[in-house]
Amino acid sequence: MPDEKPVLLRVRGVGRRYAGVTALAGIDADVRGGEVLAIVGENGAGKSTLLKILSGVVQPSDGSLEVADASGALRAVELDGVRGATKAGIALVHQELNLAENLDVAGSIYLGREPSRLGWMDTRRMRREARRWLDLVGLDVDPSTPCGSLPIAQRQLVEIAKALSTESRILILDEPTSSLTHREADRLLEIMSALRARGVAVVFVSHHLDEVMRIADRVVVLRDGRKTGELARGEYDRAMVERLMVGRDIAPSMRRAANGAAPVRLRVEGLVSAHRRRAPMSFEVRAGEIVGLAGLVGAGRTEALEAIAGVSPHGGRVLVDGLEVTGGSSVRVRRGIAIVPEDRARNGLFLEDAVSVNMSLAWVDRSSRARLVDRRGERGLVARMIDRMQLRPPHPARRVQTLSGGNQQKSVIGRWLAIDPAVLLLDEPTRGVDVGARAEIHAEVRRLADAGSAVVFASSELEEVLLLADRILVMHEGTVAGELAAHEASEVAIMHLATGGSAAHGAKEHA
Amino acid sequence: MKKALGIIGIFAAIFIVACIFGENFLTGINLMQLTQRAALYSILALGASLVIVTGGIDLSIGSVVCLAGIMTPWLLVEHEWAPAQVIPTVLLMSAFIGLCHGLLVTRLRLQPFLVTLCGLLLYRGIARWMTGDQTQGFMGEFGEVRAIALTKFAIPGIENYRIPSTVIPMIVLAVLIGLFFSRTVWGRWLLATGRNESAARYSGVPTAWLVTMSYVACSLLAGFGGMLFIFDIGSAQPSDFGNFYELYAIAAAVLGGCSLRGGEISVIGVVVGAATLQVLRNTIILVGLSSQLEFAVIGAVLLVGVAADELIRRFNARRLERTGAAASA
Amino acid sequence: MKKALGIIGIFAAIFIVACIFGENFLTGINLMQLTQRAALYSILALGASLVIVTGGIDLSIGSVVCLAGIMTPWLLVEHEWAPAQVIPTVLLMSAFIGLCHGLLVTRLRLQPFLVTLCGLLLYRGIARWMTGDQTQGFMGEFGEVRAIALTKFAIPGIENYRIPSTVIPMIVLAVLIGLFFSRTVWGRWLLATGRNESAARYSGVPTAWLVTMSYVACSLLAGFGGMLFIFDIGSAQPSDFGNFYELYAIAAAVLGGCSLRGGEISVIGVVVGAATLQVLRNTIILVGLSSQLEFAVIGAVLLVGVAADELIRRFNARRLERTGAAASA
Amino acid sequence: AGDLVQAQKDRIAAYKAKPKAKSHVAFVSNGVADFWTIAKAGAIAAGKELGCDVTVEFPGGGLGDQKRMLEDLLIKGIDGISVSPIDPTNQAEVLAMVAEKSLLITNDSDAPNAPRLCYIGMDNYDAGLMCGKLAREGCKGGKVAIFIGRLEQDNAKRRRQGFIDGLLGRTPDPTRYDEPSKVFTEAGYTIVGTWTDSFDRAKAKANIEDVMIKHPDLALMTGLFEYNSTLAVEVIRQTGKEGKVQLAAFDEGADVIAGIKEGFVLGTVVQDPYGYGFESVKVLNAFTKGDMSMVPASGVINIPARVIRKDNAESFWKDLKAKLKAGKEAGAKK
Ligand SMILES: Nc1ncnc2c1ncn2[C@@H]1O[C@H](COP(=O)(O)OP(=O)(O)OP(=O)(O)O)[C@@H](O)[C@H]1O
Ligand SMILES: Nc1ncnc2c1ncn2[C@@H]1O[C@H](COP(=O)(O)OP(=O)(O)OP(=O)(O)O)[C@@H](O)[C@H]1O
Ligand SMILES: [Mg+2]
Ligand SMILES: [Mg+2]
Repeated sequence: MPDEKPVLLRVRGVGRRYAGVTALAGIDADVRGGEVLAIVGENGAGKSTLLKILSGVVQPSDGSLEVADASGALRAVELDGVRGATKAGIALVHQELNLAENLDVAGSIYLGREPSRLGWMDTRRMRREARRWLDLVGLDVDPSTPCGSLPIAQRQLVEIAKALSTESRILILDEPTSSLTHREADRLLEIMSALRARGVAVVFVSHHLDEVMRIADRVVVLRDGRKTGELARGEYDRAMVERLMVGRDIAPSMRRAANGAAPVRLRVEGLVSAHRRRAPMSFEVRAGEIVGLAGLVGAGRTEALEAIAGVSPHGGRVLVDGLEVTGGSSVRVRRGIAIVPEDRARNGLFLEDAVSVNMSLAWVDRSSRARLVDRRGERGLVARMIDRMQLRPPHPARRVQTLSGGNQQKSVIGRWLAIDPAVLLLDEPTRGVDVGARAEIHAEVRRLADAGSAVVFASSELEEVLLLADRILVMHEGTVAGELAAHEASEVAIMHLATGGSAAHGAKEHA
Repeated sequence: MKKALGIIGIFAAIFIVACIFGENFLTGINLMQLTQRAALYSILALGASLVIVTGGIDLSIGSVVCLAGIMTPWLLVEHEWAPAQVIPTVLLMSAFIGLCHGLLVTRLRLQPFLVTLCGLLLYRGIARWMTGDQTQGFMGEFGEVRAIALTKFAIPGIENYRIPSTVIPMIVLAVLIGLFFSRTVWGRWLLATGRNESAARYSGVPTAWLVTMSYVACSLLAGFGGMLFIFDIGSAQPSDFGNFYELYAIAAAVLGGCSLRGGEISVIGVVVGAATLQVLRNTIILVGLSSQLEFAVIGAVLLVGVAADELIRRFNARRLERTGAAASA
Repeated sequence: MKKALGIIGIFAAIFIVACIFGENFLTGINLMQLTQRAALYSILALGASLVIVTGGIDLSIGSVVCLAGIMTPWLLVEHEWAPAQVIPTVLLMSAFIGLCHGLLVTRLRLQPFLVTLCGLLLYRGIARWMTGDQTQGFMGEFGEVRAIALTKFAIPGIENYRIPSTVIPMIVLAVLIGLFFSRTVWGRWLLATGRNESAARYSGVPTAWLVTMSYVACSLLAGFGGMLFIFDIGSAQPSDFGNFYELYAIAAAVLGGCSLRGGEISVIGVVVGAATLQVLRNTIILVGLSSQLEFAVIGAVLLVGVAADELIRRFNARRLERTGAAASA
Repeated sequence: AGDLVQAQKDRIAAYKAKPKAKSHVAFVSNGVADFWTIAKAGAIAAGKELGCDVTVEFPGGGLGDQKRMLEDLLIKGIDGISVSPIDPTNQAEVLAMVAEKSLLITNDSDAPNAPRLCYIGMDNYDAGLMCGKLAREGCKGGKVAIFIGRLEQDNAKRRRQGFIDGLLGRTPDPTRYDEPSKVFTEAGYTIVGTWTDSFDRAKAKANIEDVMIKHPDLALMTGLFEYNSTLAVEVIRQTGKEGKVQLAAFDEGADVIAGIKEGFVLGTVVQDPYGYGFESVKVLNAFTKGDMSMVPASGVINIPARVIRKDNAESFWKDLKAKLKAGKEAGAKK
């Protein structure tokens, strides 16, 4: 019986206000041991804020928290800072990455809790124990590797390993699967069930409702900072949750047929990126076509996109509309190649600047006369883009840093949609974006393609690749392992190619 | 503008103290001389802020002031060049120095602190070597060239106070730089580069080029400032001319609201910051404090000023959060 | 260690040049004096690197050197305190200065550059005011106290060269700081804080406390260094003693592989960096270059050195990449 | 100290038996200035005339730098050093070290308690006195301001005190000391203060401007370092106060001489740096030949200061330019 499960953490009337916004108001919830609690809601609904309050990173403006002590009795606490939360047995994986890149993997996992005697660190033991947690999350890197050299998905796994290694009673995960591929995400869900079986309370946020469906014992739905529903397993279905989240039904996004006779806009010939890739890759994308890059973590999708965009050096040729482009990103952007990077905090956003500055950066160049910014036009554009991207809250003067993760992503995409680039490269375009907004972003990308642009996107979600792409390139070990048309593609076929199977075989098996 | 409020408050406070306690502070000639000094230092501070906005730093400003300042009379008097040759030569040399800094920083990716620290040593060394440590001066001649910095324009109806000519380049520069950042694409790009270099690069901003140009502009202004300084002072010695001016320039920029992390600037703030330092020095003498205490007083006043500014800012933010909540509740 | 390779290469190059072209460079007494100077500057540079590793900067080092150095004879000679009272007082005062810096930086969140720039002005001003701009010296007395910095230990079997006593605190400090960063939890935390403050904070690291302690340690070492300097020199003038030492200290740290963005340190590099600057100055005189050229030569040599280091590094990286590619093909 | 002096004398006696064929002597200043460049010309001219090697060093960074340079010179192996000690009372060790390893004489500012064999120069107190008397002749009373680079140096203190005593017509007494911060009136003159600038010229000029603002009725100024006087002339010209504020100058700045010729500067007291350099090398070279006859019993070789007024300004200036030119050529050759 669910009621028998002990309450480890109780939230009573919790709210949080920032200057001018109420991020969260009047939330009541119980977190029980041996249960997985999912928190869902649109971008900006207040999920991260709630999780941060639960883990002591943010102090609530009102309301209270109660934590169970050793005997199981609930006691009101003020979690001021992470130390307090750790002492209360609570661990958090943040939505945005938070690793000190100069430390090694083991050092990052044990940062703040290094095995030591009188301050003297036992590095050997630390590395040994780190190995255990890395194996658990399925990350096959040496614990002495510096974090700075890991790609983003592996860093995310390091963060998860770090949270697991605290062996807390309450484990809180904010969109842990957003940068993972299927395989790792599955593994994480398995770990979560194992923890549940051991009586740990797991709280997690995800925009993938299928994950929620699979594992959650209870779901708390937030909308505009308020709780709009709490449902136990068996009481809900997907449509119901979506309705509670958005307040309406979401239209499923639709496949579209591309024009196979359109001229080639982007051609890539013999591309080898500078980081010791083995085989060169070549492909072309026609006007109006949306090409998806699929592959496992580390397959080289990010490297390929960054090479095409000119942000990292490469060999081989890149042609737009039949003319070769060379040089750095500034030249290529002027020739119409735009990239939405994978790591938005590091490579995409100007966090301390306003939404308007972030959104109009590319546009001001395109529309300038004699290099002067058209300020009236800029204001109009920003208003239009905020509306088109459904940014919430819709204030152009707000610092991007204070936006929720999904809304940050929308402002990066908006920057490029504002100038209709000839070639749009998207690396994980909907990471952290809610279901509703995802459909809107997909629609915008399709609109762009319909207007004649070539779109290439990389995504670790096969679902998204299958949904959005007209054609799928599967990458393995740095090059294209095979190509699938949208109608002949399936998850099985893609995985087959991604793990090194031959193209012919994959296609046949599918057929 | 908002970023400049803090330093404007500090400036106002010092000004009021100077009016009350300083003998003859509010006389035309004193204000005239103060305007002159503020204008000269502002030019350096504006240059410094251009580099600071990229997240870099230029420690060589004082030495470029020295080299440019020393070269001007050296070429005019010792080498008997014509003024029309000397001024472009000195400015070109300054710009070239900036170009070297910029290329070393952007192409070789050396740390700006290190590059410009070497510059600090190098250019002063060159100036000393070139002149054999001799004081360089105009020997009472070249009045018409020195008029660039020494002319004073009368304002009809106002006696005693006349506007020093150095105010003109200062205002022109301040307005240009202000417009550059608020109105031009390059200004936008430079701010973006300072905030997040990598994101700017991903967005197609030619970051290396822009940063290089900032260093060029900074050194160019330092060279120009050095020329005006020597026109004003009349003679200078290579071993000490311009010493520490980089710190005054950077301090003015930072006081004026530039963050050393880059991406922020307030032109008004920078100019007021430079003026504040000069008024403070003047006040110390007019109030009659011993010149031994000058440093201590400047340090203490600035520290108290910025700390108070920060506390007021916080207090306001907290009030806003509380009232903001009330409004939305 | 790897980060220190560049500066070790530069050091070796200068050393070889000095051996070949410098008159009497390789004599015991010259090496002894060089050891002394290198040890003194290393102590300051180690302090500077502790703050740099947090991503901050301390511009007040030179002024703290001045204040601590001036106070020592002032208290001993003018106020006739006992040495056993003076030394702890001066060190406590230095630590207190660092504490103020640390609190202003971490609690009020003021920019380190600004805080310590005010410090630079303030402490020298205090020293000048306290002493009325009079040179402070030991008047030929206090030999037993000054022995702390002036004793030289003979090495059995080696003539001419004896080890200066200042080497002892320098080595002890270097070893302690080295162990601190490689072996202790706090060192680890400090590194993490320097690179990504919020990541460290989210991991429960007491970042504010650690950063504050870094400033305390830096000023404490500056004060300690200032005391050793005055023991060595015998007297000093408040208006110029310690001038620019912060730049030498920071330059040594940065040359030695510290990044001003924080999170990186190499203790060996810092010590070699400090030694390099001193050997260079010595070489310039022994080679017979005019002292006017000193600055220019130091600036040029360092610039060429770091640029060459960077180019070699890149060349190696590219070769590695190419051979790596070959191996995997 | 006595022992070290005796030891040096013994070494000179030994040179008598075996004179050094080509000696190597050094001249070390107390800072960087035009004054020293002229001295360098003198030293190098003497070296050429006498056939000995001369090294000239200008420490730019104060005491520490001077110490370092002396140390380095001794390591280089030098026969004799003429030094202008920045702070003789506190530099006893380093001077003793020079005396121990080489032959020590002082120039410009003396170190009577150090083991120096002789002093070459003038008395700064006497020079100050001359300047004060010059001022007293040209200005019969009123407010007086003193500008000086810094007061830390012994020569600066003595020069200032000499000026005050001369101006006020006191009986000369070099041990007297008036607090720089004290404002006092005596014999019809009010000394309103002494301002320093640590060699920052922009600051020095600002000082003069500010003081003239503070005291619009200032009657007399003096700039006791070369650039203080030069800048005072500059400020007087710029503010159009020629003749309204009197200036008693020090040293031979070009603008100062021009001002004297024009008539609004009372005059200037000049030293003979060329002589300091020349005599230093000459004496040291003689030592290495075993000859001590040039040193008088008092141990002071006096090279007196001179007062330049309107009548002798022109001839003085011509002579100086010739020496400067020689100095520059010597510098270029080095
Ligand atoms: N520091 C801050 N200052 C001002 N507003 C903030 C701040 N942090 C968050 N907010 C606001 O609080 C609201 C809730 O944000 P939160 O990050 O909790 O959303 P979320 O549900 O996690 O969204 P997402 O799915 O996009 O991650 C948003 O409107 C956001 O703009
Ligand atoms: N700067 C670099 N230096 C060295 N190796 C790199 C660098 N960048 C990427 N790599 C390596 O290249 C491989 C491909 O990385 P990439 O990020 O392109 O993969 P991906 O397919 O985009 O996977 P992900 O799902 O992690 O985004 C990884 O193994 C990574 O370690
Ligand atoms: Mg979130
Ligand atoms: Mg990727």
